Amino acid sequence: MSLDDLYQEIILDHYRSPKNRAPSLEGEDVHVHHSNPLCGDEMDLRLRVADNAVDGLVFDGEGCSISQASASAMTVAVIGRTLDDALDLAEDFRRMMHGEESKRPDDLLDGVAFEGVAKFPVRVKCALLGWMAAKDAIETYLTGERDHEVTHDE
Amino acid sequence: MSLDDLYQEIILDHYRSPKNRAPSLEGEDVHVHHSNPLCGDEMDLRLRVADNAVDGLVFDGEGCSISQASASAMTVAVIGRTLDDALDLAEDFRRMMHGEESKRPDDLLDGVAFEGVAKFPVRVKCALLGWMAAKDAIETYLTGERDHEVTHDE
Amino acid sequence: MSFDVQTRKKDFPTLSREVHGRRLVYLDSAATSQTPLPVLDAMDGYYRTCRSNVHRGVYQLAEEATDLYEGARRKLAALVGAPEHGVVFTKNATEACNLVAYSWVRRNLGPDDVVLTTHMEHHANIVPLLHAREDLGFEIRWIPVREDGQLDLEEAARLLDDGRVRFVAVGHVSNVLGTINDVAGIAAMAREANPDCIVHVDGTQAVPQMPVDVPALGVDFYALTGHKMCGPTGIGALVARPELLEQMPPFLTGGEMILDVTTEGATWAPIPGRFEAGTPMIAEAAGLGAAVDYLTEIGLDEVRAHEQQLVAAFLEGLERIEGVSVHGPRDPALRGGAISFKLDGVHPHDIGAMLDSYGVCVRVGHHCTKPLMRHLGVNATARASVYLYNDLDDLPPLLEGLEAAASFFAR
Amino acid sequence: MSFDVQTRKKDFPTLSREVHGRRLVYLDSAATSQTPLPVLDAMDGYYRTCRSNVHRGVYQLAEEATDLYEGARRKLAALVGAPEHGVVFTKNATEACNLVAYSWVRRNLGPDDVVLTTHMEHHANIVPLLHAREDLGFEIRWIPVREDGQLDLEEAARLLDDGRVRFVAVGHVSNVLGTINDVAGIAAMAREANPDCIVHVDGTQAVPQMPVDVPALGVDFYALTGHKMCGPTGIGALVARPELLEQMPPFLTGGEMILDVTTEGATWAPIPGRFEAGTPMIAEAAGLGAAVDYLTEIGLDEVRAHEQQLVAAFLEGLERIEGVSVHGPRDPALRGGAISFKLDGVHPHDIGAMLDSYGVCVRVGHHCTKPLMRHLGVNATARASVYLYNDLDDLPPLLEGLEAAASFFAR
Ligand SMILES: Cc1ncc(COP(=O)(O)O)c(C=O)c1O
Ligand SMILES: Cc1ncc(COP(=O)(O)O)c(C=O)c1O
Repeated sequence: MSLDDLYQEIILDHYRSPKNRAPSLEGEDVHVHHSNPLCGDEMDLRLRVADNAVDGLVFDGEGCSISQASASAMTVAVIGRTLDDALDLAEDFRRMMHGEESKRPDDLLDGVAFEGVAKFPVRVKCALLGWMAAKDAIETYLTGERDHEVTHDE
Repeated sequence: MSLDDLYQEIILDHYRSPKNRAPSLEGEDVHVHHSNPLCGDEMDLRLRVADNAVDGLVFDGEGCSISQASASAMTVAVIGRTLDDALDLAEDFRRMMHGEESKRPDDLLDGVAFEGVAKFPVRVKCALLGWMAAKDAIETYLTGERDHEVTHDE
Repeated sequence: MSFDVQTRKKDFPTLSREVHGRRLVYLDSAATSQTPLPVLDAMDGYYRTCRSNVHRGVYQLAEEATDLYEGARRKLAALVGAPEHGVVFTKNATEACNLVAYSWVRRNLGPDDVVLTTHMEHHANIVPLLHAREDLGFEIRWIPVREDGQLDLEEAARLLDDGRVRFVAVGHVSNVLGTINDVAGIAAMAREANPDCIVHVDGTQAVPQMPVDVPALGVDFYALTGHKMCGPTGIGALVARPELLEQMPPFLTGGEMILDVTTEGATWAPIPGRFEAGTPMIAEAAGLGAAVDYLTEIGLDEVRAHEQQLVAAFLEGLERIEGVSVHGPRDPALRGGAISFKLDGVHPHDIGAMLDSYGVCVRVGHHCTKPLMRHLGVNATARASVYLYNDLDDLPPLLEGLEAAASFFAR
Repeated sequence: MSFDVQTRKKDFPTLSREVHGRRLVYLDSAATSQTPLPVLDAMDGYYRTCRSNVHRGVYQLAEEATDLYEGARRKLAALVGAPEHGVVFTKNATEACNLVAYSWVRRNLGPDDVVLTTHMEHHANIVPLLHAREDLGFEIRWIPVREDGQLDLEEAARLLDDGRVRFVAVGHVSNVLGTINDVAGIAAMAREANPDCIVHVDGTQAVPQMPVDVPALGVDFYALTGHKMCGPTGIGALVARPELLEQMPPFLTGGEMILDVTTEGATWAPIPGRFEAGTPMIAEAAGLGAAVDYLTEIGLDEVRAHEQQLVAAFLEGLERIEGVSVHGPRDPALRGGAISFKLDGVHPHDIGAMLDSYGVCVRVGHHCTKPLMRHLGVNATARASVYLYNDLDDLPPLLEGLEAAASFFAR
């Protein structure tokens, strides 16, 4: 396992120029706050829903290159998808982080670049932070809540 | 360390034909009950005092050859001594069991045969059971009590 | 013999030594087993090639150490048929029993509740309950032991009858009598009397010597220890139903088991990490993982078959000696490898010392089962226990030593 | 350098390995130290020559094992100037802190009492208190950390002023800032404010790297861990004033720590056995004893002097790198071997990964000190920590890796 497996160029691009990184979202329906107990990293994710689909999604927070880049790539992959489809994609990414092959590599877009992270167990949680926050935001929306705070291990 | 260091002939004699082993003592002043947590052995010791000296002393109970023989040899060495002197002798025996040289080998009588037991740490408690019960009986007498029960490690 | 003991014996270095000029005959595996070379190598491998701390390191070494540690959890879980996150590493079986006492018993029971246990338990399985009772005041009921060394299950049924028993603590295999208890049956009885009853099994003596499938037993908690199953000292485990574990507050607290800590309070990590505070027993886990491999390779059914043959021979041999009587079941099928006995007129201490002079290691004392000793009407017993590296050659020195003790100490 | 590090280095096998094609540079001794060969040999010696259980065996093997175990207690006691029966073996420092929390704090404090601790504690020293507070409701006061990484003792005096503080928990050396706290001074202040105040020190980071005399510090409890002081994993200790220990009920209960057990209850063994339930960490104690010998042979004042030289060089080197700033005291005389730092614009995780590719092991994260992280205004830090086997050759790879991280991750 070399450093290049971890820090692919696409990842560094997302890290250096994140997409959809913002402290607020107009017309926000749900806000979730997630943190990674391992490194203390924190992430705010805001979701706006229209027609049962992800209409707007922004993230903000502090974290390592992997967590920031992964959240950025996630927003690009998820915006525009129906809520169910987005949940399915998040699950696909989670499985990929546990060493399984992605079933939807084309839909993950730049997310596939994170496949190599699975070889670095301590960094898996970094890559998952944004995706798990998105999953939580959608589930929170579906239960009718507006806010959710989670410190999690997955 | 061989078995002969432990089981000297004098010890076996006391074990096979114990002195002052009895379930009761006429005119008993104090009764103490001691037990050894290691092996569960129990000992009853009864003391009669006259003129501030050990006038009568009997033991009873269950235990290994070392504890029975040591209690027997102890009674022979202690009966007739003043209380203070008996306490001093018990302390001498205790030191011997911790590897120091006895200062009163002549007064310990057959008790000196137990010197080798010091080399068998788990058996030291067996050899001490009777002596520590005697010490306790005397101290109990001096505080004016009549009965004392002790489970002890020494 | 069912597998090649002579070859296996070579894996256990201490067995090739002499004491008092005699070949060492180790008959004290119920106290602690010998440790085979692959286990020592696994620990050495950790220290020599990837010595580092687990869990939080982003560097290569720490990942290797973490793999060893979590790999051991996976292996142990597989051995007892349990899910990985239902395996909590502890320092020994005693800590596992205390974890149950602190995180479940003390958090769930009150003065109106009843706990059921038995007269043949090891102190590890009952003292935490006696200690908790001092603070909580619940009632403890005791399943008696019959003449034949078996639990009196009819009496157990009566003790369960009023439906008030909320916690059962029972040993799987007795370290004194050798009795194998029907813990699945007892668990079923307890649940029938009270569906909410929680069952804790002390499996310390079972896991080393027979196949155990914890979920199949239908119990909630199952404690075990590494040093009796060819593993190192310093590690044990509590196997638990994950759903139950998830509801429990932690017991030992500190690093590695929190989600967050502020001056206001702490929140707890998911299981099993929640119950593993501080730097864990890393080398020991690596060793225990190798021990599980070692046992699995031989096969625990083979170990069990081997022991049954030995036990049959030992029981026969012992009973041929005048004055010897054996405690516990006579039928090897009903028992494990520990055989307690008495020798008329000779104190166990003296038996032990004489046997030592013959190179034979047996345990003498109350074996941390004082209530059972009272029940048997003795202060102590002598106990010979066999394991996978013993064979029939180990019997004659035992018998010889006992004959010598009988004639030497006879009054 | 004050002693021959090159020779010493050969005693630590992991140090001679390579990672990612680079020489391994181990800078994570504050997490866990490397283990020298004499320690591995001591454990191996136990397993290979006298593998047996301690305390209750009447046979030769068990006596040898007991001597190893109790010999280790004697050595450790001598190292910290404490009486033998004031040394309780635990599985790690975390268990030692929990022992204090369960057997003293939870038995003595109530809702009107006050506990004093600091913002720089390791979770091991505060989470057991936060957990106990949930049940008991006492107040916790926090000594703040000044800008220069030192405890604010003026504020401490104010916090003690009303005489209500009954328990103080303070670390001897910070695992993040490196700060050496004046625990003797704090203990004296606390006792002046309230003569009944009990002082518990977390000495985990102190014992490995400087001479410590616990009675001279005037504290009641002192926790330490084996794996950070050249010892094995799986063992630690609580050093305690025997008179205090004697008054305390046990915490973990089970075998080996009782005087008697009946169905009515149990009575407790004398100290220190009362606090050591179950089969202890026998091999680990043998290893820890050898570690104490190893440290004593070098001399802890030599270790300290060596570290101070290294720390001075490391601080200088780090501060030459643009964007790096070091947390904690600048003066090597005021600190131990742990150096936390940040690198502007680069997350500690990324620093750690980059350094790993240079063969350099550092720890990144919150180091089990979340309240301190909040105080420092960071989520995590990177931490390099030196020990007796490090030398000046270990600095250039660190600096090189940091330069690389700075240019690679700069946004
Ligand atoms: C200051 C401090 N206290 C306590 C601990 C806990 O030690 P252990 O993990 O060995 O229980 C550590 C190390 O992790 C530490 O650095
Ligand atoms: C039946 C039983 N339970 C529990 C224990 C305690 O195990 P440990 O000493 O490893 O905690 C033992 C062994 O001593 C045992 O035989």
